[in-house]
Amino acid sequence: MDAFSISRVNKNGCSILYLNGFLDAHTAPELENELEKLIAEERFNIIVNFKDLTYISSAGLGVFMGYIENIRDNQGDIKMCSMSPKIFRVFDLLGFPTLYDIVQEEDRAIELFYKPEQK
Amino acid sequence: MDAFSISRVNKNGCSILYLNGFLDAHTAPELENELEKLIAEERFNIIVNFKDLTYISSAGLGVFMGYIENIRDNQGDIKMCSMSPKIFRVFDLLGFPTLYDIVQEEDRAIELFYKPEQK
Amino acid sequence: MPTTAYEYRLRIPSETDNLELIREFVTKVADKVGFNSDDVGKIELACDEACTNVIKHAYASDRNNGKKSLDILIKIDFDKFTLVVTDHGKGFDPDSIKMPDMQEYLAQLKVGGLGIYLMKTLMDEVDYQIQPGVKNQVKMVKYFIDKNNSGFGEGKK
Amino acid sequence: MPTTAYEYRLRIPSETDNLELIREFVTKVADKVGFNSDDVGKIELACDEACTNVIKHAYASDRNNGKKSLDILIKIDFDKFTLVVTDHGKGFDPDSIKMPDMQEYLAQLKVGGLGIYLMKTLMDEVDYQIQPGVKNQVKMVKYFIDKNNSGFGEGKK
Ligand SMILES: Nc1ncnc2c1ncn2[C@@H]1O[C@H](COP(=O)(O)OP(=O)(O)O)[C@@H](O)[C@H]1O
Ligand SMILES: Nc1ncnc2c1ncn2[C@@H]1O[C@H](COP(=O)(O)OP(=O)(O)O)[C@@H](O)[C@H]1O
Repeated sequence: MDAFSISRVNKNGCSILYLNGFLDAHTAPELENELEKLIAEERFNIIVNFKDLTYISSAGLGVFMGYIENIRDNQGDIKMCSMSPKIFRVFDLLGFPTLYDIVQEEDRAIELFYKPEQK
Repeated sequence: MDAFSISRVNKNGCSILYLNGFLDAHTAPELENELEKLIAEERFNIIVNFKDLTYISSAGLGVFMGYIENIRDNQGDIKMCSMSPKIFRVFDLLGFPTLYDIVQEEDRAIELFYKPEQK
Repeated sequence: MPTTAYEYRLRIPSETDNLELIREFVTKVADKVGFNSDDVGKIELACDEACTNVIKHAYASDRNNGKKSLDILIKIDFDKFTLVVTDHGKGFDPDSIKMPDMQEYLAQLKVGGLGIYLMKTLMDEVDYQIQPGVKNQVKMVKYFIDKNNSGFGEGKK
Repeated sequence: MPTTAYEYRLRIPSETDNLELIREFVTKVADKVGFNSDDVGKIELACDEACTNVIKHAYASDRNNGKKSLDILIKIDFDKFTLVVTDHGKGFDPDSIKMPDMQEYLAQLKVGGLGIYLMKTLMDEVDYQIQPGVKNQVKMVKYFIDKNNSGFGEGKK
């Protein structure tokens, strides 16, 4: 019954983070750690897969806002995929889709790093 | 997210009740109804399959105690099968295995109605 | 474990409909403080039995109208988990309740009367404090280190 | 629905560790009284935001030692679901909190400051009552019949 966990997979030059469980004020620091590790390793092409995330609060959204500037300054990005309707609604409610690429398929998120024009 | 449900299957002259969810003081009346229906239909060879029961309290145990005498007086029985360890421990704690046949396999419970000597 | 006592309180309407909510709350806290799943199950059942008693017995039919509440307090000390279930109903005399002899109970196909027996079997300590109409409490304790190896599969006490 | 108001109360230590417990409790009650899963999700998030604020902001570092509690009251009336989150911490002036302009917010990549905005967007009514050190409350209401069709996907108010 782990509240939250993250696993990382490297694929086609991207780092994919799979979030599992709930992302709230209690678990947000774990995601911060993981993003800081990626930045320290200079891996700036980041995909966050929300497939197994069941809940997100503003504390979770805040994590992405806290690192996106640094990552984009390094020619990288955070792209997001596979959100459940419940999770997407929270992003949508705040207008986050104007700031982040949010797509259904993980492969599409990878493509966006290489063929952004097709977006 | 139904708290509790029962489905009934007739098989080899036995009525098998599949319990699903939790059996507590709130849901016990549903099991009472079901047993009363069986008795009204004079179906006294009863098997209760606990496979999908996640919880039982003394209110649930009480239902079986409330009908067993009547059922046995009619040459029938309640036999029990497929309990999870959690459910079995509650029965065991109170010594119920001395009063009821409790077996793992449903087919074995059916057999017990016809070849009781092999018990 | 924290060194100061932690408290969780729940007050809900005294209805069977709420038993599930109570069990989930109590099991969650018991799990959080580190009990294994067997002990969590024992605490869950003991708590359900105490709350079921409040719902079934504490509030005489139509008195206490609209004020039939059930209080649960969980206290986490360094060495033990304490569960207090409180009602404000009619009370009863716990000393008058005879614990069943299970062999006789089963032989005679009795019904009911297992709740308090289960609570005593599942928990390390069970203690009633009755003030009819004011405050009736049952306090149940489970130690983190199982002093007397009580519980499932033994049915002692 | 009952005709008299039903109340559920929860008092727990003010720690992020308990947010999950709170959400499960509140969603369970919201589900029970008949909200659809979208509305349950809104109530869950609004409640989490209010509680997260208590945990993050209400209790200045080492004062209130051991008494950092968070209270949740759910009141079910025939027409509405009311959620009151109470702390006994330092309080703040809610009128001084400017609601973010989301377009500007996103353009400037700001961080934080979305909690109260979310609460106001998700619930029909949000009202603060502040008495620093005594009792600070935020009361949030959701009607069973969605009067003004507020909520997800619109972000108005
Ligand atoms: N909170 C309570 N308020 C009033 N009476 C109670 C309460 N708890 C227990 N009792 C009394 O104690 C008796 C024994 O309870 P229990 O062992 O749980 O068995 P049961 O509830 O099946 O009778 C009950 O029948 C009831 O008379
Ligand atoms: N319960 C509370 N006690 C003290 N201050 C609070 C409380 N709730 C909110 N605040 C104040 O209101 C501000 C805005 O809260 P919010 O909109 O949730 O954003 P954030 O928590 O990210 O700052 C907080 O930064 C805090 O100063």
